[in-house]
Amino acid sequence: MSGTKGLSRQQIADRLAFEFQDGWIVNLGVGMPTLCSNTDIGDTQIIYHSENGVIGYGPLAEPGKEDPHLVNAGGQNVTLRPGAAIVHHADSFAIIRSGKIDVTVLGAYEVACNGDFANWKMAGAKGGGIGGAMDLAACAKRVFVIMEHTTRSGGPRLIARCNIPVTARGVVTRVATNLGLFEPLGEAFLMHEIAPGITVEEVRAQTGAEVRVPDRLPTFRLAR
Amino acid sequence: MSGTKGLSRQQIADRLAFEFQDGWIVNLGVGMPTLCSNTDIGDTQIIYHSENGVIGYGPLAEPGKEDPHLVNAGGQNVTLRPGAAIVHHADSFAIIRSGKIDVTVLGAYEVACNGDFANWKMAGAKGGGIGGAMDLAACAKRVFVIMEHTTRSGGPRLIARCNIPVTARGVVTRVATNLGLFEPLGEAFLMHEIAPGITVEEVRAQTGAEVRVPDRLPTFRLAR
Amino acid sequence: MKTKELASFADAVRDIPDGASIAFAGFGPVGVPYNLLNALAEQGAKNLTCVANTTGGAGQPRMPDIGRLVEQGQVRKVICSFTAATRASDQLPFTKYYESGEVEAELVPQGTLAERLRAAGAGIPAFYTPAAVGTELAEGRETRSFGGRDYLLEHALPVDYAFLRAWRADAFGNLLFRRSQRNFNPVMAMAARITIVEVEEDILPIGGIDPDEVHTAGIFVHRLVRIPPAPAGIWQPGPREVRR
Amino acid sequence: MKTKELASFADAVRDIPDGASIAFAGFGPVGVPYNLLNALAEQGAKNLTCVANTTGGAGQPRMPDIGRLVEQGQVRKVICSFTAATRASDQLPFTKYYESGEVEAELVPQGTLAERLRAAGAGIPAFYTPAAVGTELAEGRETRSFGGRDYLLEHALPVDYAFLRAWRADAFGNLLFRRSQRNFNPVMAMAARITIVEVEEDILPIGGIDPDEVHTAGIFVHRLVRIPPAPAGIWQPGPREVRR
Repeated sequence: MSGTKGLSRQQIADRLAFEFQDGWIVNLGVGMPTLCSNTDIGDTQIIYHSENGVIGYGPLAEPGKEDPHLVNAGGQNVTLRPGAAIVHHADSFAIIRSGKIDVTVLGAYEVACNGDFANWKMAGAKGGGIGGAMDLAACAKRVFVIMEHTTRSGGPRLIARCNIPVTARGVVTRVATNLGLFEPLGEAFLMHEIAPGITVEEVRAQTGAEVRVPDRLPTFRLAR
Repeated sequence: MSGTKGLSRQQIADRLAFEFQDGWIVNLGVGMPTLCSNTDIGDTQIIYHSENGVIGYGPLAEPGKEDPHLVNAGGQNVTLRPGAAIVHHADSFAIIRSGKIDVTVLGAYEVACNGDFANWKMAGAKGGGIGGAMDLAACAKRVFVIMEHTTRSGGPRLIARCNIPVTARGVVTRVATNLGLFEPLGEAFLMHEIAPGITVEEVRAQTGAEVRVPDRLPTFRLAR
Repeated sequence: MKTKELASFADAVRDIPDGASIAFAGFGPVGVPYNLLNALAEQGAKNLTCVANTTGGAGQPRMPDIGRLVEQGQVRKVICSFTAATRASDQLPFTKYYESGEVEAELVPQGTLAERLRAAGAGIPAFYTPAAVGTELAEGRETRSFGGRDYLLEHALPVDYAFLRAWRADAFGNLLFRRSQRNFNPVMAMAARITIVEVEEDILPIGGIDPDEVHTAGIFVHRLVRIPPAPAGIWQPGPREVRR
Repeated sequence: MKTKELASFADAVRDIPDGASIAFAGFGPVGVPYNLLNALAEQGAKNLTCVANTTGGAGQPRMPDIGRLVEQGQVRKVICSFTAATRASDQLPFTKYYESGEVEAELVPQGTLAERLRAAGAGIPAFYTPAAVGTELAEGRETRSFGGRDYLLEHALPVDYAFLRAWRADAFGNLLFRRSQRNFNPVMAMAARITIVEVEEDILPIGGIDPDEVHTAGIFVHRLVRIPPAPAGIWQPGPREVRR
């Protein structure tokens, strides 16, 4: 995000991580979502779950200290926290499907104001990459999305209805972008917070759905 | 069986155990079937599976050497053979349902010549004891039944159609009783072997379905 | 992480309300949470739905089990693979209450019972199984053919509480079971909203169990109580106590 | 018991016929049976159906994976949770064969893939799952409501062979996996008629693994091959080899 107005990728991730509550089981998708585990959330204890059966992983391994038998969902060599446990893939998704994940943070190509989102298949593509996203999106207690507000060509990613095949319908409750923090309301997005130096008009111009703004619009929270 | 003509309980069990082939996974029901694991079958290696998740158990523990954490399906303190493994109940029945049990030997109240059998509920009872019998009967590659040929009052247990609620339909391939070794053929039982000192007429008199007899009827096999 | 260890069995079961559904682990005497059962009998919650392999034993001396809860009038319904003894000559405490209609029962094949619990813990609302097809248990229920064979539709069996007995635990609730003690314990922990465990050995510090060796992960476990030595603690009946 | 250890990967895959279905374990580079994949590429069986999390990597140097089997014309169909790379900029070897129609693909959510394999190994012909409801993957398929929520019917996915990679094994085939190496290995072993395992450490005598610690029981395992040191053996790519 360097060179653009608004927020850094880490700041966007931080904002969602500030929502994590003590004792939550959190599943982070590949890419920007993994930045959430870098956020300083003080004494709040989070149990990070990875779809490949790792319960309770910690920070990335230091260079030279990687265990090649241990990766997270993104293939990164992570560490284990005390109390960690390993399960096989079917048991890992048993945890996901039975609703034990308090929040999953996922990347997306598009989010619609009705809570639908799309992150597995590009327009016109024959193949796709679902991974664990459909299971997570359908079953986690909360689905947060982290993404750039617009495409590389400047088109909106927050829109009225998804144009490409969806991952799940009506599940997204928070979207953090470089322009602000949003909640899909059904027929519009509610903007909860706005990035520093950004105007509501700029947000609306870059959003493909109605953006509602509360009477008092706080600035995007950058620290706990 | 002392005092009656025919075979001892151990001899009946032995006859079915002689059918076990090297490498088979065998599940023995509670009661008379457990006697099959006493049979001398030489070098034949059997993997005994117990529904409570024990794979590869061995003989009963010697008195004073029991491990109170280890029982077979009948609640007896058994031992483990080298190579044993423990799984939980759902995985234990995954093994059963997926057809990995080569043979289950079960007791029964009634067996019909169409291969149906009944072993979980008495006539007129409100409750019953199914345990793992329905899963085993429906899914094992072979179902052998071991039982006394008649009820205590002398009524037949090998009959044309079951009178009491069945455990599974059309699954029994061998029945060993104190009078002989039988195969349900559909409309009749085929007698493969007859107990020493018993006549075909005696068998027919105590059987509630047609009993077919081959031209040459061997005596019940008592050793490998 | 905070420890999940509580000081007493009474503390562990205090909040269980009338009408709760509870799964009790154990097969034979092994892995049965006798101490938690005893605490529940003392606590007195009523109108319970009890899920277990059996309704308890016929032997003497009587152990605390579902039969005892039934005798105390705490039970509305049982879901079990045995609602009668395996020997016709044994009379279970449960039987007369069932026959009189004071307690309901749902009789389930043992593998189906284990799989329904596992399904609840795996977010699977229903599945098909070959067990019980063609029997009295299938009457009036949905069967369906796959690949030319008939199967019965079965539903997930979620419960409010699971009572477990483990060999070892760390303070986060990671559990180890010993030998056939494992039985229903892991799937009941998966199926329950709240899992309460009686533990045979001293509870280890968090991380005291290698992550590769954990049988039930601590995220499934909510309360732990260490079983005190007898006579305060109830140990399983057996030929002798083998503990290490 | 006879040992299941074989002398070479070639011996372990020699009988695999054209048209076989094979499940390949692994998630990322961890737990992928690279040596067995390599032997299969050399063996040359064609018209294969390949089940795995992904079709392989886009990186260089190329590891033996499904992408390589596809390039060699050995594959008819893949069943995977990725049929395209996670980054739009990566081009998988598989992609052009899929887009041209030379190879078929069935795209399955990862949890559904794991559960379909587990179902095959559990004698469950079909089950319901909430994943993919309302998506393109559910179009034209059976959905059903339980408790007011919609679920999709999914079928078991049995395979002829499973290729696994384990950390330790005893000669009967009891397996231990290390850390996230476990991934799909246990459920693929359950789903297969014949399970073949490459093993990272010397194969232990029968009984060399405590029965309580076994991850995959030997009854699911048919052939074992010890991975020789590099360069004869293929070790997983990683920052460095940590072995003990």
